[in-house]
Amino acid sequence: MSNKPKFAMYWAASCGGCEIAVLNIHEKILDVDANFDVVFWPVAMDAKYHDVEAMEDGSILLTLFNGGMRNDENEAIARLLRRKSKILVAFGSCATEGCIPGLANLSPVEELFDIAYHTVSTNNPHNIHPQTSFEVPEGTLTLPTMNPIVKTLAQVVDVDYYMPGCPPESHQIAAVIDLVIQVLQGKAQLPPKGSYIGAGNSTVCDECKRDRNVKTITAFKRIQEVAPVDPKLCILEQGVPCNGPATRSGCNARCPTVGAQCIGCYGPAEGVIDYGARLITAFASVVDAREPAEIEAILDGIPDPTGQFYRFNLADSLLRASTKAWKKNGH
Amino acid sequence: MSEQFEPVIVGFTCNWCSYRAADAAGTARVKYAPNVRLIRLMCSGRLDPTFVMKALAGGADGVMISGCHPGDCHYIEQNYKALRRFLLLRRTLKGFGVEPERIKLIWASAAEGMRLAHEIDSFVEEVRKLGPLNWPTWKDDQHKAEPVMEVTA
Amino acid sequence: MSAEEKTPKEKIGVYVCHCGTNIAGMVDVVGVRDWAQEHLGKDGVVISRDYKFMCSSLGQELIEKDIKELGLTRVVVAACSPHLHEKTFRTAAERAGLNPYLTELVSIREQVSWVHTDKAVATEKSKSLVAGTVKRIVYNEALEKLKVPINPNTLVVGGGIAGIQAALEIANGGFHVYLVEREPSIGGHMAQFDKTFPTLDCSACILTPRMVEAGTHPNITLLTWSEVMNVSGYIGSFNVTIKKKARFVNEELCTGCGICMEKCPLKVIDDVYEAGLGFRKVIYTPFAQAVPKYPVLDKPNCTYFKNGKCKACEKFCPTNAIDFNQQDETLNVEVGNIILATGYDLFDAGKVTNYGYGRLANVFTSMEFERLCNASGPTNGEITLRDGKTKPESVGIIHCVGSRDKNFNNYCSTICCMQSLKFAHIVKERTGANVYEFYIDMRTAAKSYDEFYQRILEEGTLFVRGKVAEVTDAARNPGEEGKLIIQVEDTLAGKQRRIPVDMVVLSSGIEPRADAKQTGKLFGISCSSDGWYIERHPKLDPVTTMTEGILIAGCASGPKDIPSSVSQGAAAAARVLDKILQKEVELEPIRASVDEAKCSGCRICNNLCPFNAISFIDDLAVTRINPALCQGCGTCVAACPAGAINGTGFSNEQIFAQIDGILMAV
Amino acid sequence: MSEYIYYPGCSMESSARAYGDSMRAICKPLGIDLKEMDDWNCCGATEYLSLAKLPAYSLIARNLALAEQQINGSHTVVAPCSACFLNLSKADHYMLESPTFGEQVNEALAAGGLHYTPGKLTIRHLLDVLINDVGLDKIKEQVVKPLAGLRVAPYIGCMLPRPDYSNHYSDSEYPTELDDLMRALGAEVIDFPLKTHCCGGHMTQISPDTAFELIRRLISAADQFEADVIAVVCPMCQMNLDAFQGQMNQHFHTKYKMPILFFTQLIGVAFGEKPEALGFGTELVSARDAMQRIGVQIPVVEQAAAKPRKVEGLPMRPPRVKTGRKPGNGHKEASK
Repeated sequence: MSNKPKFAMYWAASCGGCEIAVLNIHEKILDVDANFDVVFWPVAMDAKYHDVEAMEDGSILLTLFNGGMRNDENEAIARLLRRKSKILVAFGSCATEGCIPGLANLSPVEELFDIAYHTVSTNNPHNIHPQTSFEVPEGTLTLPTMNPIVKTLAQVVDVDYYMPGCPPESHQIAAVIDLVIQVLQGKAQLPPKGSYIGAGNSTVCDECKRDRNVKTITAFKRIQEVAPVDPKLCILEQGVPCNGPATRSGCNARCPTVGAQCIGCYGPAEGVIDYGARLITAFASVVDAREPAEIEAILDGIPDPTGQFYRFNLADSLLRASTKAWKKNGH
Repeated sequence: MSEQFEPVIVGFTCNWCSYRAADAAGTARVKYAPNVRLIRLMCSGRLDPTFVMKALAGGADGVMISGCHPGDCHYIEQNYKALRRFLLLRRTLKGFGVEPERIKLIWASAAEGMRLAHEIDSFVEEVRKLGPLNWPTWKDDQHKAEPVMEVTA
Repeated sequence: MSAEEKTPKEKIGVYVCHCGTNIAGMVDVVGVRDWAQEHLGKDGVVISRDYKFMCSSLGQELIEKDIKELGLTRVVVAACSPHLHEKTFRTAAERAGLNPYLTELVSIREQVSWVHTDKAVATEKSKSLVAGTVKRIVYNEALEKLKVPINPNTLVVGGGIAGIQAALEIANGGFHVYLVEREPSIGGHMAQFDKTFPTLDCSACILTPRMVEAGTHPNITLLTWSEVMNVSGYIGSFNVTIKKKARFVNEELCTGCGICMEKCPLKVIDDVYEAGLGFRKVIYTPFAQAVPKYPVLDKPNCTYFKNGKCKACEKFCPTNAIDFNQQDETLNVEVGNIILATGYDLFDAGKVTNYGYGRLANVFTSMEFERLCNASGPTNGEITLRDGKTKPESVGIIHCVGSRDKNFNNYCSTICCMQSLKFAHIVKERTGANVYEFYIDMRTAAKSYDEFYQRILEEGTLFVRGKVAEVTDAARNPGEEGKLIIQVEDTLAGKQRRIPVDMVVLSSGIEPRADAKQTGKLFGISCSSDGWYIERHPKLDPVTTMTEGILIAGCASGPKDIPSSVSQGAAAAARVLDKILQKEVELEPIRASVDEAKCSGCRICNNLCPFNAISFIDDLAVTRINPALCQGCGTCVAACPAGAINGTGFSNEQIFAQIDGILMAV
Repeated sequence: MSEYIYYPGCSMESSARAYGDSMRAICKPLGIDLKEMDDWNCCGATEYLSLAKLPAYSLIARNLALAEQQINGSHTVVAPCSACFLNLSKADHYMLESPTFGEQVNEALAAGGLHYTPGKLTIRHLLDVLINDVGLDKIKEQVVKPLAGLRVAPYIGCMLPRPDYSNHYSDSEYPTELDDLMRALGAEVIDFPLKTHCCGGHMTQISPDTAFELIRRLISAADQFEADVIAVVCPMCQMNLDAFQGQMNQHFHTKYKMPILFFTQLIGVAFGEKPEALGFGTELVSARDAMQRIGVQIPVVEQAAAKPRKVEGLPMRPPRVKTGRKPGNGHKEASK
């Protein structure tokens, strides 16, 4: 067995996009192979949990962990990998802030199941409803138990670094891999624990090339209602709620550059406690009205504020879940 | 303490009107419900929605925000900005299932100690009606798995 | 919940004040002290004491001693409102070598003991308030006051008596003043009056010398027929744009001989100086003693400007001073302080329809009456009815017109009682007519004012206590025909009266200037709900405003008589002189600042600052805040989506910690 | 045609028929379409509002409830009588102002299966509609016979401009709407100082002397100002000033003959409607001479011949003619 440092990657509650993003670094992946001994990576290779159990604690140098904590299996593996890894990276939006799966925190678990298995649009002739344990002649089959709410990796285990993005930009991944390799070769220093890697400290506007003026907005519109979108002018100034001002930089303002509003997948900027709150004040600040009625009328242009402001960050926000979700789940 | 539910309310006041209104209420010995604990800001415009969320997440049953009357702001017009934020914040919190009645914006001038006291009383009653919010403190965060420790079941 | 269980980084002292029984009566002071000692140790509380009167010199020494001996780095005093004693304790801590901004006051008197009734609950609330501040103060930073240089020039807006006084005081102090007046001459309302109460000396006689002095003073640049268009900058260095309206008279050439006025063929009603009761020429000085002496040509009414011919004034002007091509000019001046003495407007008596002003010819406003009995007025001081000849045989003077009236202004206009008494005297003296005064309450509270009242009583003026219901020309009883009947409830006799008179004088109240709000916005100060400018403190700081470097004097901040207006003018001037002599001024360090590394230049905050402290640096694509302009409201701090703006004194960390504290289980 | 819900009140078809007729006559040309409310009841007049608030206002609110059911093009209820107008708007105002009171009233209404949503309707007086909806210009257009030479004292009374919840009038103490309207008709409008003074209201019933004094003030003031007629906007004002003018004269030994006309009657005349169609001649103090002055002839309406007074008490014979008795000498003889 080689003495190359060991590398692991795991997906908890996630879509697999992060893995694709990693593969998107093209030939750089070879450097990974050259410098690391990939010991565990369910998507890419076959490995069993007990193999990992068997490893010596802290024997894995680098683990990129993507996906949020949706069920007890996710948590178990998170704890396991935490034990086995020296450097545990919350990789991608799901692991850092809950991401889209986190939006489930607005509804109780039962409701989620009902939507998934028992809505008119669901084809479920035998009316199957998943059970956590199920008796068959061969014995008992078990399924992981859903957590009442989705948690971020850091809410369950101690995390060394965070790498935001849904998914993280491939050039950023490549850069991080380079960095780690350089550290291995003693050419570079690791950033302080807990810092965000593969991203900037400012916000998307910092990288956005669009022209900006003093902002006063009289109506919020959906992007499709603005036609044509001015290719030069700040998207928010065109009335489209663009999350760029509050979203961490690092993506080279991908969406705004191609004329779509930023939806905030890189999460809050450095030091921000609640991402949504930043957007609330930001958008409210540019509303150009004084009379409550007028203001309300303008705000009607944002039909789903909670979704707009917490699309990616809900699980990591101060409130984390709706009363509906946690009251039902006996908190 | 009485049997009935005593809501805990965090209040944010501006330094110039509403905090002085509280002073005025005190000087005039106006009695009002003790459920509100005030935090002084320079202006209601300083109110960051994060404060409100932190208060609610931290166990407050309601949040009161108060500033100078529109048009009387010591900083000329900043209370209008507070108003806008307040309205958008309330909409957002609705999505979290927080009843809009739990957050209240009150205008009170430095002279309106009586009014402030009265508003506080009525707000306390409103929140009392709604019952406790006691947002969970997510105990599960507390026992985080430290690296190289703790066995998983 | 905050997770810093490690050894606290600050040494905090907590001091709980009894305030005699003010606090101790309703709060278990000792309980609070012990609780803080016990439960806030992990936050850094090393000592917790209680004392009868913390604000006493002994109480203060207690704190100073602890700072020195225990090396306290933070001080929390639970006592009265910070608005009362924050300064006291901060200076005490400073004496002991601790930065003043590391001391905080918790209000457990105004906000607890005085307003609650259950001792247990009150004590509990006090504890949580203390906890909040203790957790907060850990994040307080040592702050230094900002220092900005003071430009020795001063701008005085408004050339009424208050403005003139202020200008003269500063000018005599040896510093330059720009005195801006909207009208063609300085003098203000006082120049319109005939006599002044209670001394009855002629208004013009005492005012004119002052006007002349102001007009000729080497340190005063007089800018009449001018208005302030824009103000930028901050205390110490304001930049003011002033519009000098075209006079169509060349001030260099004009000698003020007045021939132009003589020759001008057109007369128009003078709504300003003569209060609509008299006429003036189209080229005019409002009154004979006007300062400056140069006339003003009233363009909209001028025959030449209307239909291209006339030019009489030009023809006869011995020095060719008339210049029909003159344009408005704008000039910029740099000043360090600004005094607003913008005065008042007279309440429009026509609004009180049941008094019939504007409908019934012989109902006059107080200002009309001033002109009526003024020797330089339309009737040369003859008191007559509207017809200009008939002497009234009976005159009714109605007080509180538009004042102390829910339908109009709630406040008392202060001067009307004395003014009405003055009118009564003048009428008696000049016409021997019967005079009735209709009053709600007599308010003659100033030096030798009440003596004047006594005197008028002795002169045989009849006083009816009661608010007049209506003034009507509808005769009801014999003897009322052709008279004005004053219907009033005589609240002393407890009966309705109808008193027929020939002339009614409405003692109109006084109101904020119609454009007071805009002016306020221009200078960055605010108006109270009834429209007067708000003083920094109504009792202890009546001539300064919440905006550093902007002062107010005279009726701009509320109704005043001449003596108080004059003293306010002088007081404002003294404040300015003191600033000028200090050469630089200290500003509260409660300020916002941008972390330019974090700022993404989104410009969300750019429209938020009413003090124009926020500017966008295009080439760096970042926003910057001018600390001297910033007033510290924190609106931009709360607004920044990147969390790139920090507000000293009220940082997020401080507030978050305070929230944790007050929500801490007690 | 702008539609309104029309609340006639008790007088329009009876004591103030002249008002009703003239109103209908002018509504058409002005494009006002009044839809009378079904099953309306008394507005409560004035007195007993002060005796029992709840029943009084429930009675009034019943009309509002009905109107709400019958809402048509507009949500506006028009009352031509000032008292009706004030009572209806009061009811609406108090129900709105104090929800608890509103609930109580609705509780009462519920007994009759009715309900009124405070604030749902706007209650207005005919004058207000003419001034603010139709507008003076439109009225001017309709004038074919200007009232030139007729000196009119515009008298608006106390209930219309006070408290004026919805600020429809230029001023509560001295509203000039009626003046402007009359001026628009070409009349010579006197600046009537008592335009909002009391007409005596129900004092005529309770304390006639008081009422007479109040009536006298108005009439004599109008007379001083040499008015030909007083124009009124309220049936009660008209009733008091017209019907009691005679008694007032007796009371004070005066001889006033001041015609009291509804403003709608004068509008009608200016619009060229026939006087008889406008209820002229029904007034007790005849306006004939006054109208003659501007060449408007008011046909003499046939006064029903006065019935002989019914004799009271016992019948009595007319006295017999006395015939003097001649002295006879029979006595002498008899004395023999």
